[in-house]
Amino acid sequence: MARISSLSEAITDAVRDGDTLALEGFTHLIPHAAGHEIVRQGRKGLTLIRMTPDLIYDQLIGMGCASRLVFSWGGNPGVGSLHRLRDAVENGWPQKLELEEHSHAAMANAYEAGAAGLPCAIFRGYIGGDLPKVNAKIKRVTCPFTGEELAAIPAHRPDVAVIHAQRADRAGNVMIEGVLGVQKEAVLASKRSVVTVEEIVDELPERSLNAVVLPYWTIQHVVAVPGGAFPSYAQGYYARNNAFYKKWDDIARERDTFLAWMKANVLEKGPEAFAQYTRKTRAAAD
Amino acid sequence: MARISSLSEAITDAVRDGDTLALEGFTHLIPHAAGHEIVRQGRKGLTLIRMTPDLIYDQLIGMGCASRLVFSWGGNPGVGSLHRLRDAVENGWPQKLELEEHSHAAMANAYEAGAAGLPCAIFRGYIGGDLPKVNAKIKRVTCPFTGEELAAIPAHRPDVAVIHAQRADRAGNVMIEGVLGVQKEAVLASKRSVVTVEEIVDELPERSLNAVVLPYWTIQHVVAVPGGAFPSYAQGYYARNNAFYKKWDDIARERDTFLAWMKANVLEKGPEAFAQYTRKTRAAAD
Amino acid sequence: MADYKPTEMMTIAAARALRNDDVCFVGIGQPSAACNLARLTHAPDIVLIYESGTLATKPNVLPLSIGDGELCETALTTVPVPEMFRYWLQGSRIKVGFLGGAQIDKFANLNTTVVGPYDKPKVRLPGGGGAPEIATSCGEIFIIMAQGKRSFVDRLDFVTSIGHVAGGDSRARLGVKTKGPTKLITDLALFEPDPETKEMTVVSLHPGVTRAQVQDNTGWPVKFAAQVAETPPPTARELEVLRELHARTNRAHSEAA
Amino acid sequence: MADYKPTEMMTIAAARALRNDDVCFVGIGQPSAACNLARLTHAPDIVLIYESGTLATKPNVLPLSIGDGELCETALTTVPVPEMFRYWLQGSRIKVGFLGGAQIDKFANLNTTVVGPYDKPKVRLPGGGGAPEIATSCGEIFIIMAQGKRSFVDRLDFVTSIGHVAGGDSRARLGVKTKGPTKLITDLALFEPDPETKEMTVVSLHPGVTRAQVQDNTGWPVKFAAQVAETPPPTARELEVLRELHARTNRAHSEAA
Repeated sequence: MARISSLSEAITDAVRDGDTLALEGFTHLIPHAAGHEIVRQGRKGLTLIRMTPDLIYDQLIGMGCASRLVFSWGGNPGVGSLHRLRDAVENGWPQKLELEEHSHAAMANAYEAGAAGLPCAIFRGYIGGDLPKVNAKIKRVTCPFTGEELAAIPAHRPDVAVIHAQRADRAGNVMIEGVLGVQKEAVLASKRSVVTVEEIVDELPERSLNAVVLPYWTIQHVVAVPGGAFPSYAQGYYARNNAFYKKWDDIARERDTFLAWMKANVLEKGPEAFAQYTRKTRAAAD
Repeated sequence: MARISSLSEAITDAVRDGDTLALEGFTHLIPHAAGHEIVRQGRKGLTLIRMTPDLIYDQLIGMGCASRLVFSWGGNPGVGSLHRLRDAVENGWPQKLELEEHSHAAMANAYEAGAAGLPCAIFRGYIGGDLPKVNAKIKRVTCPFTGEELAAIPAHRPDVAVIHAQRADRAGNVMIEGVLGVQKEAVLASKRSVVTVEEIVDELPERSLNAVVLPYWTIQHVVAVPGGAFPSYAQGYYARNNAFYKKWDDIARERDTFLAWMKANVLEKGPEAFAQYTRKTRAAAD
Repeated sequence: MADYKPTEMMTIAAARALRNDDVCFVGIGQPSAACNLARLTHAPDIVLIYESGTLATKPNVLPLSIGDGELCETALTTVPVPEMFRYWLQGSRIKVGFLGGAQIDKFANLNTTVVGPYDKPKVRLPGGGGAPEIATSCGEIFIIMAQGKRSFVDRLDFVTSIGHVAGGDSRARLGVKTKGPTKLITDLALFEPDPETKEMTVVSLHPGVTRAQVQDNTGWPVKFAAQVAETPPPTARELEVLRELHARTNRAHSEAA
Repeated sequence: MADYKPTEMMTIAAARALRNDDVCFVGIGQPSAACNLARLTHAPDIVLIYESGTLATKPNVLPLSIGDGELCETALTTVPVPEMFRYWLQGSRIKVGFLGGAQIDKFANLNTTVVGPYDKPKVRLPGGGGAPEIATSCGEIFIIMAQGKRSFVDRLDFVTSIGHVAGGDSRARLGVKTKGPTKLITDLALFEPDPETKEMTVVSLHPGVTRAQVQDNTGWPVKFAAQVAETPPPTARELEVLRELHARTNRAHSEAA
């Protein structure tokens, strides 16, 4: 049952040291403000799951919150490497990071299976490459009708999913539009969830009979954090700040510039710092 | 690649004697006009797949088009039996009808797996009941991670899917709204497809960034048949004619009243007879 | 006390069993009437889900079919049917599922498939639909059925969906973790499973109904609980809301064919 | 002849390989530039799909990421990512997939995972992303990569996604029914697989490029086709459209941080 919470309350209640955590968002709607709160609260030993770990995971890894990463593509899209991720993997700074590496298809299927309450997913994949040699969780299942060998992977069942969305109503029903990623699946697959939103409204807009909605009884915490996806974006509110993504390459390249940025922009700030980034821009907003 | 066709051309081209055919529609958007055309063209030996065979399958079975039915619930919803289906199963009239019987979960998963290009679907189901004793296509697969035994069924891969939708644009992109059923999956799982629509428009309405759309390159034939779902309904155009569903119970109960109705309303009519049923009624229409 | 029919008592007793925070998978007919009656009386926040994909729907009239437009128009949203069965039902997001059938046995196993042998049926029934997985995936199951010796039988012709299987721990031994049928609401009585044997046992008789009447309409020797209560009769309010609902529904469904 | 850069020739050669009725799975960077150049020139009806779920998108500027809002706003519709990988990619609805990588071998197998040993990497690369299944599920694969001895290697450090495996029928023997890499477009030349051995073979040299230059930038002894063509140089129109596209893109991506 959804509760309207403050970000600090929500993270305190939902995210615990050692948890398996999915902060999802496929370019769009990445929960940056929630990630910053996790850093501020100093969580340790997290297993981070995500198809496309990007800046917010670079930050969590660089601040020493994570000991394990389950992922399929870890880079700064269109820019290059995630320097903090690389530093952890290549040099063990600030601590060692164990990797569990998949393909996108595997990750998407693992979330889907988790949402569907299944123990595993099957799909046609991982044929011929080396990933199955370095990831023991990739197995094979034989189709009992055709004899075809399919890839099998365990379903994702995170302890907590954290996502950002455009809106919730006061009951806590959350509506998502645009690039949907695997957020709905991540929430349905998880034991607990925190959803930050651009705004909480009296009534969700009547956009479509088939709108993507997470009902209140599938969510634990709903938090209004306007601008909370920056530098990612919220369709209908603000665009992706591609310039910041490019700038991150410089900030994160060295440990000291990274730490200075985190101190000034995360440790010494609160979620209200994100409000400056939001402004309704387009039709999707209504 | 979608072609804008007449109904007669579309059925002639897409549906052949002996085909495995899915006319889908979950209460909503049932392709009655297309079914009538199949009767008029006198197709024989069809295997009919459908979760909820209702009036249109009662008609195809009663007219001797079908030799096999793959289904999960065969009745007149809220009214009672399908008398032509029962007559075929219980008395072999007008011919024997072989049954392959599933649960809804199995059928929905089989379409989903077909759309996903998989040879089979796995799900948690068919536990303890008698259906696996009478359907050899229900098997078991063991999860390689947990050891749980899951149900496995072959994917549906029909020769042809026939569905009805609200609108297409002139390129043949089809948009569906409301109760979606398994229509998108049925089309994607099939080798060929015919989509009848209420109207063909210059541009699909901009309702949602995540509207349910079947792109033109996934469809063979698009046919404008206003009213073509009657007595089923088209959200935004006309409501379900529940009174006709009740009336069907009387029409179909006896062979002669059934045959008389089919002669007067199907064999001696064309798709244009459906136009009287359409009228935009609600906001969903634009 | 108001005058009422046994089926009205049945619907009202079923409605009362529902709680305001329940999430229900609703079937057409009696379950739909009971769930909407609950929603219109003591459980305004109850979440109703129909297998056509309509989540948290609030129909003004009862649907004739599982996918009437009314359900979609009043829903929070409508999802595709494969998603309904995967994320919502199999995903264990439904607390209460409703079932009925043509035949039931004392362990609340149900037959909605055939009367007579499967290959040579005396009566071919519609089939299982969602029942086989509703029976095992919902947190618990409520069954609504009018009693009679042809439907309350000693031995099912076909097991479409399981209840407590052969009783005792036989359901759990199949690996099923959900509770199964916790209530069987009939036009005569309310049954609940015996905690040990899991046999469906009368815990409450509807007003004016005798034990003999229940036994006469049941094809096995009926077990009665140590304490058998009397079901409180329908209140005026319950009857009024239910009858208005049916009247609205009948008007809506007989509009010009 | 207009003055142009080798990477422009590479993008333009890739764009030319696309047909008006193709359905393409587009990656960020060079593939995105090539696909949109094709769409803006000779292939206006080409269907572009990005793995973020955007179907038939027509971006006005190139996306920096795979899920920029621009892609969604100009798409026919946007589907969830699990659907993208299940119904669209695995469902064999994509004709042409684009790949690139940090390393390629002569059978067009690709490495985007690590340089050095997996457990003790010299350089940890971003990883496979969609590549392992794009490589096997798309009808055919086009690879775009600038040549160099560090990237065109005799032996991959890690096989992230397969091309023609060990050549010959080794790909088909894995049960893969799709064609695999049919074109490798570099800044120097165009390679296609030898019909028998499946080794990537130079079929066309870009204007002014010599065989020696290709060999100097390749870590294995390069095979040249019996007939090696010269790639037609970029037309004025191709260059103009490509440069306008990049200029629009750069303006859009440098808006205030």
